[in-house]
Amino acid sequence: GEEVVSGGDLGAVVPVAGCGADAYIDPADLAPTRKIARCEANAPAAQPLKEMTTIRMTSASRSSSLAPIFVGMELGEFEKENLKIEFSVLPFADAMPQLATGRVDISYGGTEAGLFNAVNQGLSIKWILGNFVEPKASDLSQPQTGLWARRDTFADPSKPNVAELKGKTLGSTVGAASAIAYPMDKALRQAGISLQDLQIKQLPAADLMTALSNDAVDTAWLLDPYWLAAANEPDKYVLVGGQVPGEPLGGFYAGKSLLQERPEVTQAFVRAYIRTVNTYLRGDYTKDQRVLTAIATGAQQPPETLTRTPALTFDWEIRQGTGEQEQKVFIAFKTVKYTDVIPEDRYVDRSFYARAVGHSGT
Amino acid sequence: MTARLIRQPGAAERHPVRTRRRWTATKVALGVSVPVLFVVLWQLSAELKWVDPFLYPPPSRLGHGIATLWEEGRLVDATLVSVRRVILGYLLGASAGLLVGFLMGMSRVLRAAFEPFSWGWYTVPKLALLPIFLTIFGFGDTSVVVLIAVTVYFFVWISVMSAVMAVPAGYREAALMLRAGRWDMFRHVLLPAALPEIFVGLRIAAGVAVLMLVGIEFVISDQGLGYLIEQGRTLLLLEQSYVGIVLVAVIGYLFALLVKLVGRLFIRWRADDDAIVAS
Amino acid sequence: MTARLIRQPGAAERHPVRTRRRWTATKVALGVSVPVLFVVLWQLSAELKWVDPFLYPPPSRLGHGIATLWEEGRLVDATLVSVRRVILGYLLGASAGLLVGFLMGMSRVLRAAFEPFSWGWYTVPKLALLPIFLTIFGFGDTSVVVLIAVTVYFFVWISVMSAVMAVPAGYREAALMLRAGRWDMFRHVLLPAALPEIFVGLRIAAGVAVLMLVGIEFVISDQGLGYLIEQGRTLLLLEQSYVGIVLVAVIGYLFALLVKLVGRLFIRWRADDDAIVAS
Amino acid sequence: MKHVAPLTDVDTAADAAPAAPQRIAVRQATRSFVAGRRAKVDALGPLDLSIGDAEFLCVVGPSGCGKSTLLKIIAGLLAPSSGEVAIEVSGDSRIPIAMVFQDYGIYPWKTVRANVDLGLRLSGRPIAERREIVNDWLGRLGLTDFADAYPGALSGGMRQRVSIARALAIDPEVLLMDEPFAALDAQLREVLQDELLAIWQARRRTVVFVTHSLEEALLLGDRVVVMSARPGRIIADITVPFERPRSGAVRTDPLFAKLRGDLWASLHSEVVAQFDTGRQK
Amino acid sequence: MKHVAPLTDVDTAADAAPAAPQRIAVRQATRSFVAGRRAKVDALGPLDLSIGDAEFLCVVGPSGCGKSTLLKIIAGLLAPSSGEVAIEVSGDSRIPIAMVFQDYGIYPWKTVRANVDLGLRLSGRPIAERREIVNDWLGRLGLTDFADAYPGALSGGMRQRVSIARALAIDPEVLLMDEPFAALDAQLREVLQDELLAIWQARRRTVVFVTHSLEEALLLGDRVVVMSARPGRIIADITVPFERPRSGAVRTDPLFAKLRGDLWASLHSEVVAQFDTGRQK
Ligand SMILES: Nc1ncnc2c1ncn2[C@@H]1O[C@H](COP(=O)(O)OP(=O)(O)OP(=O)(O)O)[C@@H](O)[C@H]1O
Ligand SMILES: Nc1ncnc2c1ncn2[C@@H]1O[C@H](COP(=O)(O)OP(=O)(O)OP(=O)(O)O)[C@@H](O)[C@H]1O
Ligand SMILES: [Mg+2]
Ligand SMILES: [Mg+2]
Repeated sequence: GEEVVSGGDLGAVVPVAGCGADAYIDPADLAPTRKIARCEANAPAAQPLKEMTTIRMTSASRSSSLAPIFVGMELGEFEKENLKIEFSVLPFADAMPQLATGRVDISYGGTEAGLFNAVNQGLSIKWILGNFVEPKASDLSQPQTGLWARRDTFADPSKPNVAELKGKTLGSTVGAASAIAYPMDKALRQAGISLQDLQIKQLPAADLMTALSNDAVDTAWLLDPYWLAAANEPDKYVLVGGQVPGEPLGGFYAGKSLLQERPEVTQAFVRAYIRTVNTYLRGDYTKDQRVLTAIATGAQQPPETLTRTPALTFDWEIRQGTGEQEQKVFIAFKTVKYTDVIPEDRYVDRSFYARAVGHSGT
Repeated sequence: MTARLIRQPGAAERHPVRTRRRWTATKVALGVSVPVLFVVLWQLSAELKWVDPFLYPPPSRLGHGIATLWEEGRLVDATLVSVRRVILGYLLGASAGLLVGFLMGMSRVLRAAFEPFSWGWYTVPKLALLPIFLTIFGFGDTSVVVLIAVTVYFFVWISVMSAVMAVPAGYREAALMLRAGRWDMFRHVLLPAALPEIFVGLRIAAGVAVLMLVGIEFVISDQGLGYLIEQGRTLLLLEQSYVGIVLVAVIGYLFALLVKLVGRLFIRWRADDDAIVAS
Repeated sequence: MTARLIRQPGAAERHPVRTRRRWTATKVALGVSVPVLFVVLWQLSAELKWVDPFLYPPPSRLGHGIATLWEEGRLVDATLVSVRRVILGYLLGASAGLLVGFLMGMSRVLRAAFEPFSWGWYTVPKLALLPIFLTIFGFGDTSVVVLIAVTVYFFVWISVMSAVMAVPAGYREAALMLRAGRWDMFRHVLLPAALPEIFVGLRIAAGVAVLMLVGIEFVISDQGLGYLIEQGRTLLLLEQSYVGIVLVAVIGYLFALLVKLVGRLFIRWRADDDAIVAS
Repeated sequence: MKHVAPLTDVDTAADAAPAAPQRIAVRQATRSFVAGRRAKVDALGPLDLSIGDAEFLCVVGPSGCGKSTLLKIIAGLLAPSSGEVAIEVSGDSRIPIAMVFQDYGIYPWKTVRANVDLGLRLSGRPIAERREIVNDWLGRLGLTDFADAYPGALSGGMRQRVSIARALAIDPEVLLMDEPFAALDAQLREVLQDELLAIWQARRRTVVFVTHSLEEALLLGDRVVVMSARPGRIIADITVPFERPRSGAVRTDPLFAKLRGDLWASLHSEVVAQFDTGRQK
Repeated sequence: MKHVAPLTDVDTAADAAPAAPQRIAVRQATRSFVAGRRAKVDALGPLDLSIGDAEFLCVVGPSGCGKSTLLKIIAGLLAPSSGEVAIEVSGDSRIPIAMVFQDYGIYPWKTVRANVDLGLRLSGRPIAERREIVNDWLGRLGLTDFADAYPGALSGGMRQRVSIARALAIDPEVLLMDEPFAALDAQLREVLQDELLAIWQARRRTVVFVTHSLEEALLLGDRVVVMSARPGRIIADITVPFERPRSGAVRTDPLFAKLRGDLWASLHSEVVAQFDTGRQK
């Protein structure tokens, strides 16, 4: 793909020690079995900024999927770059205007309809880092975040036919405007129906499980850790669709200030992020007490809540087409106010993570 | 003697009808011009780029937002849903608040028993109890209506109880001499005496009902004006949000006005809008 | 003649001190026993499995929740943060509401101009304006405090304005004869006359401040009791949620009580808790 | 029918009824008030008073001596601090005791007509009868033109007349009147005094009438009691010898002047005493 | 200093000042009220009245005839519907006109002392002087014991005394008194009448004194005006011939009885007329 470096001149891309061929995967490779980009531990090496620099970062919550940030902060990976993260909680929708005006540097969020509406209206926001993937997403026999349904919704509860969900009600936190619209739609399309064949009911994440058990909805996208309750009663609930294997659906978005005014700071942030993933967040990182404590501190949660759900597979890369697929669902649902898919280069910038691992990005 | 004070008929005495008519006209003109001025300033500040017209859509773009929503048919739907919820919830909550408020205002034993408990419940964030309501009343409109009712209830309860307690003892004594029973006391003394203050409480509660409605629709609903606002916000369709906010404000204003007019029907003995110091 | 009415000293007249002491004791006992009864019923319903003890943690588990939060040091932190925000916001909003309420209560021109506009703003969902506040006041505590202040402002404004308008003309006339200026009129007549009703409004607003705080902390904060509640909900740490709710209720109660006691200091001329009909 | 008056008990009678046709018996009644952190104020008594059936008793006494307090105790609105008051009532009438309050006690939210009607309405009289009675009383008190006005639009004297009309319309067994004519002009006062006398002479009710006017007391009363300065006790008890039916003409009777002089003398020292205390401080 | 009275204009004088030392000139003043949907009520006038400097004018008239309305117009609390009232004031005193209201007009949230002190306080007198004046007046009106009580704990007469004390403490150029002694017992009334006479004779102020008692009017006034029934006009204007300083002894003067009879006669027809209207309806 063609990459556009929106930032200032960061000089030529140079190879990075510890980051080999596995450090950059072709964005077009969508195979569920593809590798996840990784370098060796402690790579790429720090290149501290000249002076201590503060990055103002927001996220809608202190989610445990921000583990690289929390661990990096606790264990000094950002410090090594002379970076200080000033973290505040702010819903992504509220953060986007702030990103565009430069009051916020980086926000953590998803590829939501709001993002595309913002880009469509000319706000300068770019997706610069992915968050995580769910490698076992294609295996629905493993309980996980995904589309769960009550078995009695189906004619044969033991062999649920997803096509029977047509006309039923689906519970979700943000309806057809969130990043999970795409995986939901994909799961349904595999059965020959689509998200539009269902009635979407919007409920808080915490109340979806209750709604499912009360027959208020027939199927629901259950997030961490709510699916655990459904998984406890396999004869009542069944998982009918998972995330899209291998495609992160969100991550970090940078705004005007970091893209145009201070690209070197963005670069340092991305470097520290990638190094943290490589060093501390491989495999089942929850076994590492130091890491677990760091995440618990950052997420302000008791450690035991973190070990309830499996460790995440962090993936800083951004697949090609994820945004397009999302937009198609949003266009179908009219949650974006345009009809032609916006090209990727207007909202994705892979140059920072590519440069961090010494890859030219092409 | 160096000064002479002259008492002469003012305009109000010389031309009472004309003065009253003029004042009404002035009142309407002032009442309209302030919002209009605000809108003009808002538009101007967008035109002159004092503020970011994307983040703060100017009024001129609200028309467009309304048109879009109207064409999609969502405007009328959302408004109807919201208005129905708010009115049902308000009626339910206000009735309960009036009843309990009067009972507690009239009995110090009830007050001693339930006042601390009720004040505690007053500040329980009702939205946090949503799951309980959803479990009990289902995921439909009922939960929304009940939650609005519960919120309204507390505001009305406090106003009514305080108003009843503030009724001067002299009024009650006169009725006691006429051997008024509790019902008569309520009907002829406490209710009318407390009514002016109660209607202030009812007007406050009307606003609270609308605010609560929006809060609930932010969280659980896929209908109503609160949903329009929230959806506009998450989708960064700020025009839609602003249309919703303006509509909610208008509905809230009309609702409070309605309560005020109903109050005026009931409280005919009291002049309503006196200048306290002529100005 | 078939009946004889006897007027005798009641207990209150025969043993005034003892009766008063007894009534205070009864009052406290009743006021405490109702919440205690509620807690017992709640515990019982959990023990007897009437309700799901996971979804509705029984009071016995609240202790555990408190202990956990205490050990983590988050309880005190969250409480302090919330209390500071709510008090600052309340003081700011209440002061503004008092000021504007008096100005508008005293001038019918101001009222004509700004009443419709203000009532419209009253029902604007303040949380929906959050982005604007964040832009102006930053992401810190300031935005939270200002948003609470704005909400409180409206409630106080309405109460004060209504209370001032309800001051009987006779009181104002007497002061006019003494050539009271506007300030004297305010200081010696309107303020003290309206104070009882104003304090009802201030108590209502105290609760509103707490509710608004929680609402804001639900949405944007990563601190405070609202955050504890919300986090408990999203992480299915329901004990934590309930601890938060109970704490908020207690703080709200204490806050309203504080306002009441302050009111009593200022309004010494009026008997405070009379039984209206002995019961 | 058994009606429980507020703050009081009802005994069915004949247990210890006195031989004399006594209507109201006040025995060693006292009343004190504690207001805030101020010292206790002894407002009344100890006071003994026996009021006969169908007696017209006038009460005079210095301002603040406890006259209103006494009336409120008899009315059952205030309990005595010690002592006892017993009132015999027939038990037939819905409202045995009516009171005209010193501060009128009428309701600003009711029209003049509704205010006068209230007692009748509460005692469940048929509407046609009520209408007639109310119109009659409004006419007698010169309020017909203002029947549909709210009290806010009335003059002080008109308000007091509403209060009088409400009490008289009930036609109670015992009528307690606390300076009912104070706000009325001399002419109207005479008209109403005559009216009251006429009513009372037609069907004898028990009336306790507090007044500041010694002439009024002598003109109206069967008996005049004089109360001392606060705490009010009875320092004089004069039976008025003029024959019924009386008219304003008794004023010219030399006995009238003498009695007035007696009352005046017994009161004067009280007032002077009170003021000397005040002035010395 | 130039003080703007509410609802009024201030002219600096000498433009059209009359030759006679006239203090208050009421010219063709009328006042009507419209309350709700009721018909217009003509409360007063047209009324012409000229009150001299240092004159003690008593006003009598049937209840509801517009006496309080007239006083409020003079006070500047109510504008006339037509006509004009002019009052000459020296412009030296902070509060040139004081008024005793018929319904007392004292503040329940202020102690007796603070109520009496209010006028002095607003006129910015030094605190020591105020304290002395207030104590003096509290003593004269027998309120010393209740100086720190709130009005809620006072009897009707005591409240009226507070109101009187507040007005007198100001020592105004013009004193408007609306039935100031109505709630006081006969003795206290005399004491205060003497007090008022003494004050007035010591330094002559203009007093407009509304009363229901013809005796009081004749005893106190330089002049007594009689008002007709509503709408109140002046139907009699009597100059009282008794010499100053007067005392209660003038009551026994045969002229006193004659004047009282004259006043009575002029009033009586008014009252009767009023009542006949009421009754016929
Ligand atoms: N609620 C109260 N609290 C405290 N003191 C009171 C209260 N009511 C009356 N008093 C006191 O009791 C005394 C008697 O009052 P009461 O009203 O009976 O006098 P009164 O004889 O009716 O006087 P007046 O002729 O002025 O009406 C007064 O000194 C008054 O201060
Ligand atoms: N605010 C008002 N609204 C309507 N009518 C009023 C108002 N105030 C007074 N009136 C009417 O004006 C007339 C005169 O009232 P005013 O109070 O002057 O009488 P007054 O001579 O003082 O009588 P009183 O001796 O009973 O006090 C009355 O008939 C009354 O009904
Ligand atoms: Mg009295
Ligand atoms: Mg009057």
